[in-house]
Amino acid sequence: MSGGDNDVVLIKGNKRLDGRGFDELRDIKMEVSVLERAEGSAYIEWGKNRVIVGVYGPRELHPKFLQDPTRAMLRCVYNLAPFSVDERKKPGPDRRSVEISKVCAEALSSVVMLERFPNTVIDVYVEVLQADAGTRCAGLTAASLALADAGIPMKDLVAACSAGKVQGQIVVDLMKEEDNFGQCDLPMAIIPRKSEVVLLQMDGKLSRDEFKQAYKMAVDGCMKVYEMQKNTLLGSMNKFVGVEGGVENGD
Amino acid sequence: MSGGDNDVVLIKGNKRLDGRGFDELRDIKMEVSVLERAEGSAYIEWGKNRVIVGVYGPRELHPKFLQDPTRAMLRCVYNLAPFSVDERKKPGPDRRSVEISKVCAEALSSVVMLERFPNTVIDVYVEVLQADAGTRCAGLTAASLALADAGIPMKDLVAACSAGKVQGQIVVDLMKEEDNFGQCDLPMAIIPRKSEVVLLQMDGKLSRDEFKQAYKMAVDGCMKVYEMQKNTLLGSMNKFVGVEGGVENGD
Amino acid sequence: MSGGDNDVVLIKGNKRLDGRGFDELRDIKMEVSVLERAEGSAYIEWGKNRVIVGVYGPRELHPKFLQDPTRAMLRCVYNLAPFSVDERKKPGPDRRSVEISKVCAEALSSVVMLERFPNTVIDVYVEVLQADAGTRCAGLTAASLALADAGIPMKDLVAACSAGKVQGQIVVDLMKEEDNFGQCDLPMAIIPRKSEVVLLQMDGKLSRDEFKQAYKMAVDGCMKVYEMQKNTLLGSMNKFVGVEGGVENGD
Amino acid sequence: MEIEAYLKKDYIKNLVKEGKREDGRAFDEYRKIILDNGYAKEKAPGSCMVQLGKTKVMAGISIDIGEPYSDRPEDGVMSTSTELRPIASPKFESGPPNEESIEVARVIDRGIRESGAIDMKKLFIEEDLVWVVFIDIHVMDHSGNLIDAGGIAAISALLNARLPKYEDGKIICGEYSGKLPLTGTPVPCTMVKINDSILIDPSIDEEYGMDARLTISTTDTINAMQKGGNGSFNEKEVMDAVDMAYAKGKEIRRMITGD
Amino acid sequence: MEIEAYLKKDYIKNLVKEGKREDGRAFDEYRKIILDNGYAKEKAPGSCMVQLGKTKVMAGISIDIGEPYSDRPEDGVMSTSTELRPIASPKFESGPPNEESIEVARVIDRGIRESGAIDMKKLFIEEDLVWVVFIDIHVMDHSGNLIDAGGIAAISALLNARLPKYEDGKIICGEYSGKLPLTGTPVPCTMVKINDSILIDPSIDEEYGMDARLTISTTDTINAMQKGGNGSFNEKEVMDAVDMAYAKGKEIRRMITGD
Amino acid sequence: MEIEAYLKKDYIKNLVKEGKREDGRAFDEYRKIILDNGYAKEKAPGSCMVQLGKTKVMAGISIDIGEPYSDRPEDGVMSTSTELRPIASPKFESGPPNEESIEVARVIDRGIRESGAIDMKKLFIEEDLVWVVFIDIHVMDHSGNLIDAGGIAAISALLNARLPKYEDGKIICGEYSGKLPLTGTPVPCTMVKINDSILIDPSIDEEYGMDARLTISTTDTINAMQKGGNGSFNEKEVMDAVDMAYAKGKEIRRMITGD
Repeated sequence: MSGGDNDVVLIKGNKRLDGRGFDELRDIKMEVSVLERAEGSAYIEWGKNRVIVGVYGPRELHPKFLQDPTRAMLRCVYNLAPFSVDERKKPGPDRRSVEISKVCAEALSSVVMLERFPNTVIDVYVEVLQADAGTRCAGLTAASLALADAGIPMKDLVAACSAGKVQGQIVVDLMKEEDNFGQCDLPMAIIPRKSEVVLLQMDGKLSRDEFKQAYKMAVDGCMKVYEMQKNTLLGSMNKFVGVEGGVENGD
Repeated sequence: MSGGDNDVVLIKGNKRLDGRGFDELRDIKMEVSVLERAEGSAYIEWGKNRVIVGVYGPRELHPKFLQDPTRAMLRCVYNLAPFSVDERKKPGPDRRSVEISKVCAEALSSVVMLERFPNTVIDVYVEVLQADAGTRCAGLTAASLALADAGIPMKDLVAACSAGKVQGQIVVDLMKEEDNFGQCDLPMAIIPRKSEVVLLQMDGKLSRDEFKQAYKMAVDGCMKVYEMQKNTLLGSMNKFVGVEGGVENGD
Repeated sequence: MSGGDNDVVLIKGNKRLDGRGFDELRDIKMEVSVLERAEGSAYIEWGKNRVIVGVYGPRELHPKFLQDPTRAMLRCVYNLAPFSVDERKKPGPDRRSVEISKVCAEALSSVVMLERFPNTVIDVYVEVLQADAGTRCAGLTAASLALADAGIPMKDLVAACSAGKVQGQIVVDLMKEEDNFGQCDLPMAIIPRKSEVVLLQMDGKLSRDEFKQAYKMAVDGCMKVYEMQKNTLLGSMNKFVGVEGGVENGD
Repeated sequence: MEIEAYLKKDYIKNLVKEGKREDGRAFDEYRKIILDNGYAKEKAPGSCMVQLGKTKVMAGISIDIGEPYSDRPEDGVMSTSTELRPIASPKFESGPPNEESIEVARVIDRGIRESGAIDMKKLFIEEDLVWVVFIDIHVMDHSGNLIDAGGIAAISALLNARLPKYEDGKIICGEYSGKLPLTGTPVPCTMVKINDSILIDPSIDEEYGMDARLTISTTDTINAMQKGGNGSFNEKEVMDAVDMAYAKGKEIRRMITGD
Repeated sequence: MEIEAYLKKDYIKNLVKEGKREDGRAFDEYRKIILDNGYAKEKAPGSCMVQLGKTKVMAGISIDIGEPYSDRPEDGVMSTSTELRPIASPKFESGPPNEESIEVARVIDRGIRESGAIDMKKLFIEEDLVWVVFIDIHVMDHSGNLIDAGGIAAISALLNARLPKYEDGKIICGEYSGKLPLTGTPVPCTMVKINDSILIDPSIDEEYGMDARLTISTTDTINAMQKGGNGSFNEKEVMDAVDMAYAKGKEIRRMITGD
Repeated sequence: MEIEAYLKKDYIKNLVKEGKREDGRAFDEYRKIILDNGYAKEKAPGSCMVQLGKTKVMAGISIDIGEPYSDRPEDGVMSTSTELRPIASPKFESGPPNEESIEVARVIDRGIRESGAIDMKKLFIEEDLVWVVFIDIHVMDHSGNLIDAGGIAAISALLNARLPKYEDGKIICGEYSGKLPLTGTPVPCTMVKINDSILIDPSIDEEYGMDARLTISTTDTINAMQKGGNGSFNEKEVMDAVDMAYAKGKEIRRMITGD
């Protein structure tokens, strides 16, 4: 967030740079079972973002002293490929990736039935191959598809979407230019059936009322994403039906 | 040590830069039990040095193959805070810190009754928050207070003080300018009751006789420090009395 | 390899820079049992290369989950000393060293009777103290001497030698200038008695026929090296005789 | 250790059910805050040791000259690091920052950066040369709520920080040319959800017992938020937390600035 | 896991004795190769996702400006890295490159570098300034033969790569001034020896079962070779492998360039 | 391994009680010292392999050009590193320098640096450009007393080191413009205390058995001292050690310089 004190025009008439309305999401495509080795996987194309998620586990956790006898641990590694951004990113985790990995793991832990798999670990690998703002939301959305694809029991999916403020206007699902030159970014993820928030980060400047508006807009975005998630899983039904712990209302 | 071949005036009349005589220590304040979580702790203000020491243990040592069935291991981590010196120090141990940690651990090991706690480790953390020459002496002095505060049995305290050579003159307890532009630094630590040296490092240029003089001056400094240590522990008696292994002549 | 598109003259008449013919090796000296602590050791001087190899093991492998109950693991660490090359090499493994360590370990694993020592590890340390092209061949040659010196049972020695292409000419055993300005380097190592290749790397440009010629030249070089290896072990017989698993036709 | 955490968790959850906290505070009550400004002022241009109950966190400012970021050639640079020193807890180990310390640093950083509290334009020196402000947060005693303790320490240290003297391309060590240009006082406020109650300023035991955590850093606007933990919040809880953060932020700001 | 490897090894060795492969291929038959050029073209100047059977490897090109090597002041710079991402196999872990990923990167690098496929002279910009080409190979799904999959992905990504626009000492992000100057299409071909048979393009199970491995990268000449594994090859096997690598390299090259 | 150390410790302590050493030396007797100057002279500007009994340590000098330290703009730079290579002992592992190797390097460094043995002023080239001298100490065979073996190797390597030729801002590889400017020959002398005896030049077994260690590096003055180990020294022991270090330093210096 630059504080928006600059001359980049992001909104013209009631349209955004790419022609979207304020409450309109970018194009999203989803697919599951895209990898051979991973136990569950999903691919998501969200605007120009391209993200693949793979899931391994539940599997034994090493070293042993990290094991929790009451539940599984869910770990997440969010990784930006070096070529996924304009300027090459050096391989390896930076502080931003470590933080995103942490909040994503916490968000997913809220829906996965971890208590069924004591002493184990579930690993979620989020590989961002092309990044254009909103990668954590795309990754989290794909991650819950990959968990479902792996047959890991969940109470619900996690659906994610951001809102933000651009040239004084609250909008949903910021693209790269809006993220760079806007006034606020508010990535969120919810458990759709309870409508409760499991990921919420924000930076920029928002009044109380603007925040309330952005919050609602992000939740609406999440609900749209949730519908797409369900349709995607429905489309992969042949493979998916009968696996224990699948999304119960996935039909 | 620069070899002293420069024009900085460090001694005028019989006084040093800060008005001290040759055998005079800087002002020293000590306090114990300054932290909540650590099992023993101490704070020392020594001139402009500000150091906090915390002690944990004896506790089980991991990984197990490091355990010594005949005695406890005593580890020390000496750490300069990034903001403790004029030019920001990058976080993490550098070679100087590693060396100081090693010699401090060895000095403390000479008095702690390690053989009473086989297979365990005692951790001593020395946090330098403001540094102005003599931090290892300040840290070591506070460390033996923190060990006593933790109730860890010791044969004696360790008291530390440096001597050195400044403009041809042997002096005690070098401050920063004297350390930077002097001709020799001789940090020492002793077991006061035996008057034996447990830490001794030196760099610079000293003849045999100068060394002998500096050695005595450092021992005298250590003895003064020792008196302050005992008074400090006496002052915290309410808490301290009755703890096994406290400093026996601390009263 | 620079592709050879430059003006450095490497061959004049039928002689190379140092007066060697095309199929002539540099001077080589070998010696075993040069270290006290290592269980087996060897020294090799090959042209300007100076390499010392030490062997430890078979010894228990830690951590335990790496142990193979059917055979020993053979590890190799190839290390260039900082002062061994023209421009100081920063200490620690770089990618080139890691790759060479891997292919050397694989080459040695082909002859050592690893199945006799389940759950253990054999460590081979190759220390290059002066480097002048061909260090992996020198190191591998010395390593099999050091393994023999340690009394570790082997089916045969490993003998190594490179060939390459210099100013259009296939030659054996490239020296530094030929390596820098030549058109191809082909380091190889063989099991002499089977005449099979256990290390083969190549970079540059060679036609099929040139490769065939270089391959034969490298094998011939390896056979000459093998004779020197046997003579060296013969010379250290007093020490060597009777040790289980020595080179059987070392006499 | 983990068994201790489990027992604490149960104990805390039961207490909260009865409407109580282990130290007798109200749910919306902070522990006592003590600031020691200029704690390391002989070396650090700005510093503050903060006690938040038994939690002890120090922030020290270092200031150097350096290059600006290529996309902001006229702005100064700030960088925030947190070290959970092993002295602060039996669970911390020496080593590079882990995910907990990175999160603490990044949330504090965002609160300060996004509020515009440091006037970055005034940190410009000349082409390709700007002031670089390092905020180092040193956790000395961890009894809960490191983000608030660290955030209060950081902004306090910035507020008392001086700008070094700069002459002929060099910093004159130990001499200063004025205050660091500050324009606001962002304050983070952290709440945890335990059962269905929201508690402000969690102690370490309450952190063991929490379902979820929400930090909101405010000036006259919201500048940074961060949800933590495996649980979830509903909309009302989030909006109530925003109101709480504004109210508590105001009180703490007054204490920091002495107004 | 290791037990699985042992069982696979036996199974594969027995199959090969009978002249068979687990997926029914002939010994000299590659799995199906699918190229997705420009997979990440919105950000990366060059990219390709390659499927080699069930193996999935992506190569992305990044291009920056930088200093030349001091011994080649007029040549551009190329640098190849491989990451065996933990998503690709239950055996990979996060962390710095291990010896396997380093070997994959270095063998692919040599094939490209030594063939002169990138015209390094054309990457010169001005004194002390050249184009730096990064080839990042990202292994997404490891079902065997990473060197060939990565090598095909790398050269394909290079072939579709564009050179960024450069003006006044800076790269104009997202604008391009033409293709990266390529002069050839090196193709690696990897074979394994199982018992006394040579199999091309090993699956992951065949890699468990192999005695030794040989990679040969060709254009109109041989440009790089690498033997791997604990076993050995005799002269005839090596020469046959060279012939095979030329033949298969030609077929794959045709597929890549579409000629 | 540790059991071996305990047994050795007992054995050594009992021997010393009887006034004996395992190799029959007098308490104040060094093992045989063999110097091989110029061991790697084809590449390193200075080098020496030292045998101290069965201990084998190599020092190699590398010389580069670089920036001076900002507080000493007219002085050259020296840097000393020690690597306890895993070849040297069954206990050493590959990896970054541990505290033992750091101590060895730093004590040797101080002896050389503080004595002024390298004439740093003569390593000035031009503004912001000085010679940088790297001393790399490579432990090849560890049979005790690495500080003395390494210190002797380091100063010997420096004494035979040549300064590279420098023209037009570049080093001409393999050509030299004279000797490195040396002005003295600091020699470290290490003693250990076992029971109440002081033994010079400890073997590896004597290091297992020692209570404390004292190193004193001398020229015509004392330049560096380092006490090691968990035991303590009284004043008389320290002063006797100083006298011993002067005496032995003189002998060894004569051997090194050949005077």
